[in-house]
Amino acid sequence: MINLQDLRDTARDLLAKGEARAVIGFRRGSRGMAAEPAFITRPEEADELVWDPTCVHNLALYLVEDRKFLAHNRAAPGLPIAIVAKGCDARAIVVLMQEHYFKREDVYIIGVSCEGTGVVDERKLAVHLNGAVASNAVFDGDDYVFTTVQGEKRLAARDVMADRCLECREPFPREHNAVLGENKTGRELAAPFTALARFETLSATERWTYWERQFDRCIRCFACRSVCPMCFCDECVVDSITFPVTAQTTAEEKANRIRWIERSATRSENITYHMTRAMHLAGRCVDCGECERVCPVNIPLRLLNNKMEREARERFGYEPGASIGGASLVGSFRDEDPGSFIR
Amino acid sequence: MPDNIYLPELARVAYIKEEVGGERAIKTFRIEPVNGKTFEHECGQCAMLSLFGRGEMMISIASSPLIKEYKQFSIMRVGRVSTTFHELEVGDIVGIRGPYGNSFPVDDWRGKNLFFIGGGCGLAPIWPVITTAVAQRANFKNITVFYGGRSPRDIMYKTELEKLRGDVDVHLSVDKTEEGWSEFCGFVPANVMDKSPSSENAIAITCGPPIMIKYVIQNLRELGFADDQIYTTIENKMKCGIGKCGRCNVGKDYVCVKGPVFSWAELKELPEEY
Amino acid sequence: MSEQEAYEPRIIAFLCKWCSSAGSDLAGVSRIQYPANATPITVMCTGAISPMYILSAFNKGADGVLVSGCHLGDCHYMEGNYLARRKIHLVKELLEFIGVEPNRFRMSWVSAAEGAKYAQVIKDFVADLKPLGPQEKLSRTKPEAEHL
Amino acid sequence: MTKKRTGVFVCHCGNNIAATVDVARVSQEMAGEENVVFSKDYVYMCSDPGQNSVIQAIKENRLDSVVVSCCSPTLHEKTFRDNASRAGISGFTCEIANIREQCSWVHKDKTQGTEKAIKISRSAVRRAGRNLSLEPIAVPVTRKVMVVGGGIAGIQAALDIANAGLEVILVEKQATLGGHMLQLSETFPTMDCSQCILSPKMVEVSRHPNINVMTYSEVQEVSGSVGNFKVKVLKKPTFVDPEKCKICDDCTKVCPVVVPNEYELNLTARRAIYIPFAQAIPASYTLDESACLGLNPIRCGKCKDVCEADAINYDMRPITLTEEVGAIVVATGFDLYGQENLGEYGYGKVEDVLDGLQFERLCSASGATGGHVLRPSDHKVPKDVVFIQCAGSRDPAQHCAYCSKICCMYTAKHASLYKHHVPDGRAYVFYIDIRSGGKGYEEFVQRTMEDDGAIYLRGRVSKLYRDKEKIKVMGTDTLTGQNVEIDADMVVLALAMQPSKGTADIAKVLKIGRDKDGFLAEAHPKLKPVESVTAGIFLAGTAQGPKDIPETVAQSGAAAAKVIALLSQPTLSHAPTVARVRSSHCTGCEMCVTACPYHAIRLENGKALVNEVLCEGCGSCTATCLRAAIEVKNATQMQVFEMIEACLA
Amino acid sequence: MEKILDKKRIDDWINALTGWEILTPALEDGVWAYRPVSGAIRLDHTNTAQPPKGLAFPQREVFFSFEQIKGEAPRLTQILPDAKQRAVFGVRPCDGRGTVRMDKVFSDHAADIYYQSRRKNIVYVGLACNQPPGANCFCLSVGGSPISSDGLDVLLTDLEDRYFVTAVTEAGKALIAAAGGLLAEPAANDRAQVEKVHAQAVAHPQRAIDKPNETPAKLKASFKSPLWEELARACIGCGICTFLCPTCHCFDINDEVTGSAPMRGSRVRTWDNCQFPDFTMHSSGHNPRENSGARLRQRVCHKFQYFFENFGMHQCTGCGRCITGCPVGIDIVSVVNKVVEHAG
Repeated sequence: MINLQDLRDTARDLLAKGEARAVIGFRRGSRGMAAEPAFITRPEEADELVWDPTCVHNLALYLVEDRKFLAHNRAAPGLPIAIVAKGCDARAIVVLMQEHYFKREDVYIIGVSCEGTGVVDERKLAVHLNGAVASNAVFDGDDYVFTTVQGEKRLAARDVMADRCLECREPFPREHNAVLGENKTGRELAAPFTALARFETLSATERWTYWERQFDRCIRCFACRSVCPMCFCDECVVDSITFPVTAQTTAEEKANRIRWIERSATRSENITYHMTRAMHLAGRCVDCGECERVCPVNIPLRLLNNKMEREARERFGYEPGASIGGASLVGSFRDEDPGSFIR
Repeated sequence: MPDNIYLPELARVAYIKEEVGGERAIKTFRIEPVNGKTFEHECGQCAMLSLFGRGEMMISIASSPLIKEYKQFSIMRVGRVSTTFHELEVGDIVGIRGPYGNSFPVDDWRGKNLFFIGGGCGLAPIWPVITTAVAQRANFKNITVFYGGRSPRDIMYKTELEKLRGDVDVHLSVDKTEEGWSEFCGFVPANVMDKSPSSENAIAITCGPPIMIKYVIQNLRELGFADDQIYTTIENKMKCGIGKCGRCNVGKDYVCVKGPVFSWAELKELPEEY
Repeated sequence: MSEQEAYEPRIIAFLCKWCSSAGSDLAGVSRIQYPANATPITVMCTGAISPMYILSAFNKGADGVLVSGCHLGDCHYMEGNYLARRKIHLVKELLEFIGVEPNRFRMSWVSAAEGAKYAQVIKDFVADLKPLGPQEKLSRTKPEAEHL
Repeated sequence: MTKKRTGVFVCHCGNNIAATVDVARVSQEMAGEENVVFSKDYVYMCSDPGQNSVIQAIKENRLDSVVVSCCSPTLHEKTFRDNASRAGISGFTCEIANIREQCSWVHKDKTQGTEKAIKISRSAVRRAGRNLSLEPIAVPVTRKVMVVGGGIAGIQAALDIANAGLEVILVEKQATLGGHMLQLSETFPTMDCSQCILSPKMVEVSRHPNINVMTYSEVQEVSGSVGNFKVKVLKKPTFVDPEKCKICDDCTKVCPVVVPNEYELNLTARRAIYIPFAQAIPASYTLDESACLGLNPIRCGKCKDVCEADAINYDMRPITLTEEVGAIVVATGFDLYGQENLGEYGYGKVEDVLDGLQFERLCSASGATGGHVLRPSDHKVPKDVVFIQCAGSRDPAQHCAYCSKICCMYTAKHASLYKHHVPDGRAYVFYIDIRSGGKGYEEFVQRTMEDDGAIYLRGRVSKLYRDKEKIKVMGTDTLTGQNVEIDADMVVLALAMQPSKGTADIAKVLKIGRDKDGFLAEAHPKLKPVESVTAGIFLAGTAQGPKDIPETVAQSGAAAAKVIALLSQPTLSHAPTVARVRSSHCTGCEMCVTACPYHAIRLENGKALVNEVLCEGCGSCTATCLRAAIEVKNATQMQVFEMIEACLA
Repeated sequence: MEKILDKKRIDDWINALTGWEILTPALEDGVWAYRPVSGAIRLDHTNTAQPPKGLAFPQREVFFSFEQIKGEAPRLTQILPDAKQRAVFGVRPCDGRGTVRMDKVFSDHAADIYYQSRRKNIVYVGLACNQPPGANCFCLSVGGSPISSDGLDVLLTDLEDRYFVTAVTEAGKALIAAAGGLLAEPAANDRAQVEKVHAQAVAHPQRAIDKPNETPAKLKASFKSPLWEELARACIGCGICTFLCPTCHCFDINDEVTGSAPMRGSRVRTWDNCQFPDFTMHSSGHNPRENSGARLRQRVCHKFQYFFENFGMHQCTGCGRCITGCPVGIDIVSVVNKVVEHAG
């Protein structure tokens, strides 16, 4: 059980002692029970920080934003930036460092272990609360306790937990400067890739009918891309090609942008977009599941990424976010890589 | 307004002239309607030019409304469409729709002294006003053109400017002088101060890089020009041209509808989002 | 002639310059006949084939895509085909995962000496594609269902 | 910036293309392409008038890029690129559309053929439309050569190159130059003494002002590329200073350690401190660290004590030298198919079953027996000797599929040598068939049979076992169909030749390919027999494939000639179609760095940087980069994108 | 015109509407969306994930197709959407009011024929919200109400076992007429119950914008407020808030090339979003709305100030989708309140 005070104290000390220029964490939002990202720079703000089942966001994204901001203003990082990171968030940070997006010393990772639970899936919760609105949520052992107008409601975490957490391979942030909570890696929840395995029992035709329906819903709000810490490219294959990447981009470069994918939310373009994303995330996705969480039309994007992740693990012995050093999945190979599919 | 506001007319490139070379080259294009007739426009208005398969871009019409047989555009090579435009050859067919936006209230300026202050490719948007004013020379008192570029090589409409002399006082300037440059050396606002025109019964029309406009306006006000004596045009990214796509939205206005021409009196009321 | 025979699948064949393209040259020199459905695009090495190429080919309406390169160990650039094998594996898995027929995407090793094999690869591919009919899953050329 | 002006030239190739492709239609379709300002078809584009018409068209129509729809680029890409250059535009703006090998020759239906030819040509036109006018990159060269392997192949190559005035570093793994040839007694078909013809060359090498001999040394690491290789060489310590050593042989007398002598194929023993041969180059002793009691005066130190020249120095340590060379010749030679591989014929198990090289040593005057053929077990003169050919060769089922080429000849040599030594002895030769192609070879075999009376039995040996004094050899004479059973005193196996142990390693270090049998792969089996796939690295001798001495010498000469030709130019030109970084897109993730097989990319202040000389333009980086931030010039993603579009237009 | 419809008969009404495409809310993969009716219709949705905006203003609209053969003039073919008659059931009052705002933009000046040819064939059958509002509903703060018929053609009010049907427009009347005798005349107690239900609906507590009337002025005064950047600190620049909005109408126009020999394709409109960083970026690279603060300000001010100045109404109907959908909890209600409060 994580003691919130410890979290706040850690943050306060970092700022007070001038060991970090800011702390990225969670605070109470204005929208029902949900927490929201917090960016605090003054020690006294530390008490705003919270840690509860609604701390769903992968804050690693804001380390990327911070980098871009610094680059844009040609500023040096100076003091490290501190971040509250769950197991998956920490893995994401490792991948970013593996890709040299920032240096280890530029980040102070305040790890928080998800212990017996993960975070809540609001869609699942809505079903359990049928109609009622929760104004607050707290961890309690393996349960969540919600406050609604009808009073307290205790639910077994695993019943309303996000799938990504049920299937979590490592709820403990291996990479950290400070860590709160116990290491409950290997806790008895759903096995990794359970949903994937279930899905793969379907026939090719069934799979297609399923994905067809999913992709047809996509409205191309690009939230999946915007929320993903790995989607840090300045130029994306699906961006409007009239948009100059940087002020330095030459007319030539602008004129020669490749239009791989149209912006139209048509099936072919939607599929190509999501496939491209899955490919670009292969060996990089740490299954924080944010893309799936934010999707306004509930497309099960994790399945695609999980598929790639499992291939990487099982066929290539590659584990994203495992180590800061080391080659990328597609930039390396092993002699024993599978090749039976080749004629 | 045509019933399909998005459907362009076809127009033929009749004439191409390279005004300025280099990385940010400027070329002037004359295009004439394929089917003989096209829309009429007023000084300062814009048109949406398109290359099918590449896209559209909003460009201010650089020719005088008095000229009906063609429309002239001076285009700097900065983006995707403009780069492709620079590859065109005489006879190629493009698309055009418009006219868009408001115009300079030229008629209200009868009997006044007109000062045109342009920099870089900023001469193009005010060029129709200059040529129209010259065509109706009698309607106006003194007409003065201040224009400057980085170097002599960056001066556009060279021959046209020379032709103006006599009807009009032309004061050219370059930021960096070169062998054989006889006129003013320095930034455009400085040139204006150097000649310090009187604000008496005058209208100043300026267009150019934002930074230039900023100082020109500053100087003009020093010279006693009132906010409603100063006019300029602004540009924002545009896609539709009719105040729907939302790109050029500044405050409650859409530059493609309420603009691009603003008096300083109007402009300073707008949020600085251009 | 039946519908199936009438339908001619359009194949994009990405061939590496040193082995498979040379192999297809040998097929030519040996006058080995094979169907004309596959248009070759020669690249320096299979290692240079970005997954985008494959997705894009399908997106532009290809009914089948072939990637062919040197046998392992024969790569002119030593490792290119090893890198390719890994990438292509992922693309293939992904395509099949969303329900694209496995037979639409294929990878083969064809050396400069295997003209006959190249011809066979194309023959088989065309034969396997015909029953599948046109590829409409990723193709943008297909008429659109309206988006609600 | 203006539109590209591309010209398209469609070749009929007589009827080769025109028969199945409507060439006129192809040319007319191409004329409809955005960038195409000129398009024609002609009966033989590669003919003189054809080529001239290309040059003329380029000049007359101010073309800036050219597409020729014709045969495979392997045949005429260079031709037409040269035409382009002659017409004053970059040759790299020229693209070949292969509509013969990949189209007209493999299809019958003219409609389909034409359609495909149009697609192929169109995609070439699109590609050409985005080609940059590139010029080759000039690379300065180091006029110095490294020859790896000090056998006859290496020696010959080193001499030829050195005589042309280039500096040579000759690296040999063993303690002496000479390789296997130094172990032979006589050489077929002329029967002149091997050492007598080899040692003068060895001496010449050692004395040559342009040759630096590094024995007891191994190549460890190679970086750089053609014209400018950096090679790390490890020099193992011999603990004897060749300058001081007087080869007085005192040290061996006192050395207490006795080990088998590998130079004598373990037929005899040597001491821990030894000299491989009397004629060894460098003429100096070597102290075998692995055998020595411990390089330590307290443990032993006898040799050091007796050495009057004070040549022995226990403190010698391995040293690594880095040499810069412009080209490398690999002549790492062969080994015999080892007993570990060959189960049959009691090789290595049954006494007095020898391999070819051991028999050479038995016949050699400098050998263990002083040139008397005595069988190892009891030093008796063998009266019945059985020679077995193709031991390990031509046996795809169990051993090497290939023919080792020289066994027929050296077995004949062995048989006749034996008969000269033991006139009353009987020599039996089991063979599959005799391959004696070569000057005077067939006659030599005939002499062995007729004059020397060696008994040739066509067939394989089925069984062979020790029977007290004798070795029972059972087989069938497939000519007579009779079973043969011989009580032999000695058996000599003509073992297969295989690449020397080090070959695999050196191939890895040099990044050059090997064929299925492990021999070094030539760049082209016919047209580039002495070049490796990696520019600047050449092959000589048996490391490339089984061959006899004259062939080896010839090939060494050829490799030398190639090297001399290469390094005679002041600068080398490197293809300009190399990777380029769009640094505005590069995030420095380093994926391309790890993917590059040539280590041509490194990070510099957070962005990828390409070493254009090392880059071979394979494009692995392009496919690995998530941001298309690195691309190969004239093979960009945009070009492929448009080619795909063209094929499906 | 007012009628009463037995709940069990609503399917009969729909079946009676021959020649119409009927869209009703359906729960598909956990999302409420308007789908062509199949089987018994459900109207128990709080609201659909997306407003019915897309029916008149789809994410993708093809303007015209073009083909250009080298040396010839391009051939343009205008492509108008096929004008099929559509009736959309279960539209919530907030979304009804959304269509009013869309109409203003696309029909007031320089009419957009693509929007219009779709719009004129759509009939909105609304459903009053007389169950407790969603967690982020705030229609009352923006001049709407859970029972508003503004922008709807028909308004249904759920009276447990039956619907109270109010025809708002002529099109609405026609739709009811099409049902023939299916709908009965309401009795006095029906009317009484409707008024009671409506009263309750309006009384349900909602989230609220504190000073709706002062908002435009206060926002105008707060243009340079540092608050914007602070409030937008977590914004990830995705399109959820605007794509799910019943009134957001920004779009992009692009040429989609489908063939290259000869070059052919079509010019299409797709939704765009003022929260995308590149939305306002000039080709020169200059971006008038450089940071997320400026972009959030644009969205909020456009809805609560600019649109108000132009049309005298907020461009927000309080459906709360942007709040529910925002991945990082940016909450337009609290944003407006904070800024207004801060403006003093």
